[in-house]
Amino acid sequence: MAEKLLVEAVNDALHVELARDDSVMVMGEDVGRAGGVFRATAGLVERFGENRCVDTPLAEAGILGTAVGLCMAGWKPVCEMQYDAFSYPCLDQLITHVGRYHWRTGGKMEFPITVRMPYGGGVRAPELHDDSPETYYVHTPGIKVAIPSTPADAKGLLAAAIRDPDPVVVFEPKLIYRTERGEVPEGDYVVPLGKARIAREGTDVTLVAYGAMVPVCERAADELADDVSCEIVDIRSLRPLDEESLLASASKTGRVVIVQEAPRTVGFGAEIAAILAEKAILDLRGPVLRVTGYDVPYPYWKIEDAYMPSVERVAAAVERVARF
Amino acid sequence: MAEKLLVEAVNDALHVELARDDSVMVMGEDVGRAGGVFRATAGLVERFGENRCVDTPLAEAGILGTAVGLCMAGWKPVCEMQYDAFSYPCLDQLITHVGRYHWRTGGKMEFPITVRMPYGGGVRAPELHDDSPETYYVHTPGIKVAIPSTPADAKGLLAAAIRDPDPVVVFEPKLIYRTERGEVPEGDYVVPLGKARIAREGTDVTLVAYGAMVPVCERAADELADDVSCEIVDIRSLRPLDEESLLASASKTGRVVIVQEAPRTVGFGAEIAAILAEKAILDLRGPVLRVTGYDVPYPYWKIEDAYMPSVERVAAAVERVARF
Amino acid sequence: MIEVAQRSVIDEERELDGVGEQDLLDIYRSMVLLRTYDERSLVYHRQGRIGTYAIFWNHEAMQAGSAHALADEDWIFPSYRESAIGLLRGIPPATVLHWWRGHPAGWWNPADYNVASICVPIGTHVPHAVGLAWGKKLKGESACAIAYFGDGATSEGAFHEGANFAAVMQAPVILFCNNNQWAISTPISAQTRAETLADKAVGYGMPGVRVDGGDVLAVYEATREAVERARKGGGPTFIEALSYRAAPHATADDPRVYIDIARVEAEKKNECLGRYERYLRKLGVLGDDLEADIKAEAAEAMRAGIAAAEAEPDPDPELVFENAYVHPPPNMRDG
Amino acid sequence: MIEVAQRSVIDEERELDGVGEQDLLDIYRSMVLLRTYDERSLVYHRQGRIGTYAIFWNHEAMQAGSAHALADEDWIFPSYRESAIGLLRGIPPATVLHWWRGHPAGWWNPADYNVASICVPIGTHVPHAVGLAWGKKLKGESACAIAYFGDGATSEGAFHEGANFAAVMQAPVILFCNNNQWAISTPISAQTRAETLADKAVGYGMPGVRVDGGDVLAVYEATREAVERARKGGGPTFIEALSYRAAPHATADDPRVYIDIARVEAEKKNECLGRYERYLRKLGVLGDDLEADIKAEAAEAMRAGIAAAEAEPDPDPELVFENAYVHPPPNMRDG
Ligand SMILES: Cc1ncc(C[n+]2csc(CCOP(=O)(O)OP(=O)(O)O)c2C)c(N)n1
Ligand SMILES: Cc1ncc(C[n+]2csc(CCOP(=O)(O)OP(=O)(O)O)c2C)c(N)n1
Ligand SMILES: [Mg+2]
Ligand SMILES: [Mg+2]
Repeated sequence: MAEKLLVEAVNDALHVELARDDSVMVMGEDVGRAGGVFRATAGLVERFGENRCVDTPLAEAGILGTAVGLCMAGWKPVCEMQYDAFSYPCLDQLITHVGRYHWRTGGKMEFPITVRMPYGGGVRAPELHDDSPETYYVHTPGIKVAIPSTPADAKGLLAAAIRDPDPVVVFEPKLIYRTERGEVPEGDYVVPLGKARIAREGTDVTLVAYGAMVPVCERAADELADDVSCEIVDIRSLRPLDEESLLASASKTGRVVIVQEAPRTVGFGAEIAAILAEKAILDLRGPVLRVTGYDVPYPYWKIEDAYMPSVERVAAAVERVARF
Repeated sequence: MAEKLLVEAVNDALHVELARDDSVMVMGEDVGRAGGVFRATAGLVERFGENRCVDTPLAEAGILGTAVGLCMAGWKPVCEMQYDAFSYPCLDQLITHVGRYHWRTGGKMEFPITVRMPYGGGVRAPELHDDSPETYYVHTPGIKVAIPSTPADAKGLLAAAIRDPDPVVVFEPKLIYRTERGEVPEGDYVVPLGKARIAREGTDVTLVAYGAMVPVCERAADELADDVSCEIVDIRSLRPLDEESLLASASKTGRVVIVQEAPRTVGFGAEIAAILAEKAILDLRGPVLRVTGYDVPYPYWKIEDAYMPSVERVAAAVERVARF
Repeated sequence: MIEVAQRSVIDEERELDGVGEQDLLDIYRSMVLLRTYDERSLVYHRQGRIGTYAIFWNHEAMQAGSAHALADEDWIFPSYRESAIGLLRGIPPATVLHWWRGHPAGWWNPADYNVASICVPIGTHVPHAVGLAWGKKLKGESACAIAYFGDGATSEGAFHEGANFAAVMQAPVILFCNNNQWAISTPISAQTRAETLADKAVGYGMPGVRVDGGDVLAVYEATREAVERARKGGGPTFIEALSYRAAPHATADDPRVYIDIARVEAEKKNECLGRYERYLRKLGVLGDDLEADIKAEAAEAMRAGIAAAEAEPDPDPELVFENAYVHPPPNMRDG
Repeated sequence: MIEVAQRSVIDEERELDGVGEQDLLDIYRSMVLLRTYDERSLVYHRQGRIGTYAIFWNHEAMQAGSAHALADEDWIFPSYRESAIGLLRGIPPATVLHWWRGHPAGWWNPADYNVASICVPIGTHVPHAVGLAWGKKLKGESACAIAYFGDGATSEGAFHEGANFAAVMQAPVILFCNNNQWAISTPISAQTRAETLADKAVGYGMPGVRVDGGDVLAVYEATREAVERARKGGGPTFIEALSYRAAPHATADDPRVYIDIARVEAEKKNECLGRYERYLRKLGVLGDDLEADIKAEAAEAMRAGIAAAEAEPDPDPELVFENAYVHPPPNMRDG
């Protein structure tokens, strides 16, 4: 095992999967010659050639739309959207076709498309480089969604996504692309979709998060460690969702705080809360709190820290529910 | 007051608002010569001319994108998307620009765009004429969303949307376009955004719904009337949301069933449930149940009734929570 | 490399290289089958036996002529306007009728016929066809693809992005635009300011050609050239087939509020099947008996088709949960 | 009506009708101001005083030349590449510096300057410019609009839909394409197969023209013609200004992995400001003293600009909730 940064683990997964299956191809803006604006696709074009790592025209709907046809020709396309907010032009293809085409063929054809993109805020960038769009994707039937928070998961979930016969969208938390470093198994390595990760065991309050919010929860848990024992559930696979681990933790602690970077209304935190309100109502010993981004345009970066769920906001929510 | 069908009430609102304010214009595919494929815009081009009721090219992103510029020139565009699923190409403009441009100008310019579209299933149509896309819209900061369930609200909420200085999306439940008939005030008539409607008072269980699911709840309540007294909260304005009425009803009954036609995951029902799990936890005397569409592609119409929340499914959920 | 003059064969009485009597009759059979499908479907709709239906009367020449220029390995990407084009590839009429009946038996396996699913949203299948063609080329296979769409579709971003990808990737694909001059109630003059739709090819750096869409042989010829070029590595072609929508947009549409009825009547008189029949008769290829036989065969196929469709049991509501995923999430049935 | 030959003025030493010494120097002042803004910003970025920055070195001729052809009532829709074009309309350098500092003081009121907000996503502002121009026309006002975008933007659906609307509505708008031949690492040859980007105009039925984007007067002339046509009701024009990106895409980009360095060096030698200076000197319009004065003035504007920007207090975090809505929903602060 080698230590890798999160973005290096992504790159590793792509190298392994392209080597493993020659029907896998990578496509997107600047993924070839430049190796991706975050260098997530570095070395692929040199190693696998221009047919397996394609610099496309600047057209996100074109990327995802041609990927549908590529599947019909036997390819497994891995499409990069250069940034979260620049993926929106592909939503039409995603909703009308990518999520429905397997169904439309009576289950006969498969569309093993992977869409991956750096996402999320806190990176001191101009507007539209900071969005957390997972709701748009996870609400769409036929689509699966994964969001890693560690280098190992970044590799393993991406590998699982590429090998999955269904379309999977992987959001990579760019804020921690180069701050999260960890052991990553070499070669073939898959983290199955649909299993949450208990990032930390605890007994008093359950923190539910994914992506860059997991380290925030960890820091909040550290701060509170003397008073409150926090369990942290890293959802990591939003669909399929590991309800079992979620409900088990809620039943153990009876107190839940959900942390999500996206705007609040119908963010994925709402789904988690709704599941708890239905399936864990007798276990709950306090309100289910959400610490989220706000229902406002993602702000100018000088004040973005006031938007992003912070250690303080998370800690305050934990204390509130712990004392309830 | 005259009796009108829901779609006639929409048409009435457009006539009144275009007559009232000559900066209001209607634009979309087939809204002029044809008067709209559901005749919601009938008579507008004859009365207000081709500059105020514009048949556009077939390009939804172009419609919403030019609407942004039209606002800058002092217009208040009312954009029709011909059907729910055909609105997806406009999502990029919606998310990147419509919801952010007021903010981007430091609050100096207003973008009083109205987007209206027939939505929802049950109409025995080929695929992609049946979607309930409100999640994509209501998750987007800067956007307001209204969904009427009666002719009077269809008129009043659309008028409110057109007069509102913020962008508002109005979803019109096409299943009940011509089945819901009711008294509609003549002339100027506004139903303010942000106020729920108590469609029926009751004491045992609160049913929360909007659009075409309100009549379904009413029928379920009728069926159960001997055993369970249902209160029906017609949300009708998803953003701004009338949390007060919602919480008041939940506190009164302690038992809530939410009905939503859209796919389950992060549907608007999840947001309602999450609000209850946070703000009404001590009032709840049972699980918060959701009766929803499924996380599957909207089905072929021969079996669409098995997808749509039915009176039976709603009644079963009410009974389950009533007995809890 | 844009041909702006509209190509014709029938009116000019040109003979096409390599097109023998057999071809002429195959094409005729295809046209008759499509015409019969369309006319019967309208009746079935009126009888309440199928749902809303998108009429393609007078579009048969564009569909049959172009499809005849393809090899079986070539993929067809139809819009709703070409819902029945799969019949020319062996899809049973019952299947397509099922599609319009909202019955899951109307969904076929595209790979069985190299015919993609019917595309309902405008223009979004253009990138699919391009991707398929590009993907085949990357695999060293020789198949091409053809995408059918209308004049209105050229306004959509999806058409544009697909066309640009096609040219950049030199994908072996034919972008076949059925310019029936209307997008529901919107005339071509409100759709574009370009003089011809074939002009659009210039902006993509691909060949563009305009043909008489009522002339099945002109359509065949233009498509054959495009297919040959594509197969030789010459990349995509944009074909504009000029025709006129002589029927309502679909069964739910009342064109009287927007269309020029006199023009429609004129078009009806010159509709594509009659034109081709007169030509074949003049050539001596078609006579009364043969025509009657071919039409009877098509009528019989449709009779059998609707009977088979109606004999199919109502679908199991459980199918709501089928095929959403290969590996469905465990909570998919929650609702 | 496509001019494929690339128009030049400087190299041909043509004189432009109605362009006097004052105009020549105004244009020069604009170019110097933009150049100074750009060069200083790069320094400020290196010093950590502003954030990521999109360099527009060698794009000044395109921006200053076209902007000079506009009246004050005309609206400018910039991309990030034209972030500082508002300086030519009186937006203070501090404001634009704030934008790159992620400070809310960087957001101006477009209506104060008829300069729209900087558009970050590619091509999505094209329909905005078209809508503004169309809307002004509907109101009987005479203002035009200009949208700036790059070669890469022509691949996006948003560009296409906007351009088509422009032509159909005969909107008085100029679609100004800065073809610097790169979209980050993607060369124009991987972006389109069209011979020139001006060719794209054909498909929309609008005039297209290609100019030397390093020749500020050629750019001015082409834009002036387009503006005149637009104001007379002649609708939109597509202008392709051919140039070359002689700097990194932005401060975060390392072009050495993809670009041809020799070509970049050649372009640098022929960069647009030097070319114009040599021309003005030859004409006798510019001398050492004047040049020094103009450059000093620009340098002073930037010194004052960064000082003002840095004197601005840090923004109040409460601003997170400002301006999301005119009438905010009551629960907007829940989080
Ligand atoms: C994205 C999208 N927008 C709107 C519609 C609704 N609609 C169905 S057919 C049609 C007109 C299409 O015209 P055209 O492309 O010319 O094809 P034709 O029907 O004439 O064959 C429209 C607007 C749709 N299906 N998809
Ligand atoms: C919709 C969208 N996709 C991707 C990006 C990321 N991106 C920023 S600049 C750029 C290249 C733009 O190239 P071009 O249009 O030629 O303009 P230039 O930067 O050369 O002026 C890309 C891909 C974006 N900003 N918006
Ligand atoms: Mg048409
Ligand atoms: Mg460029």
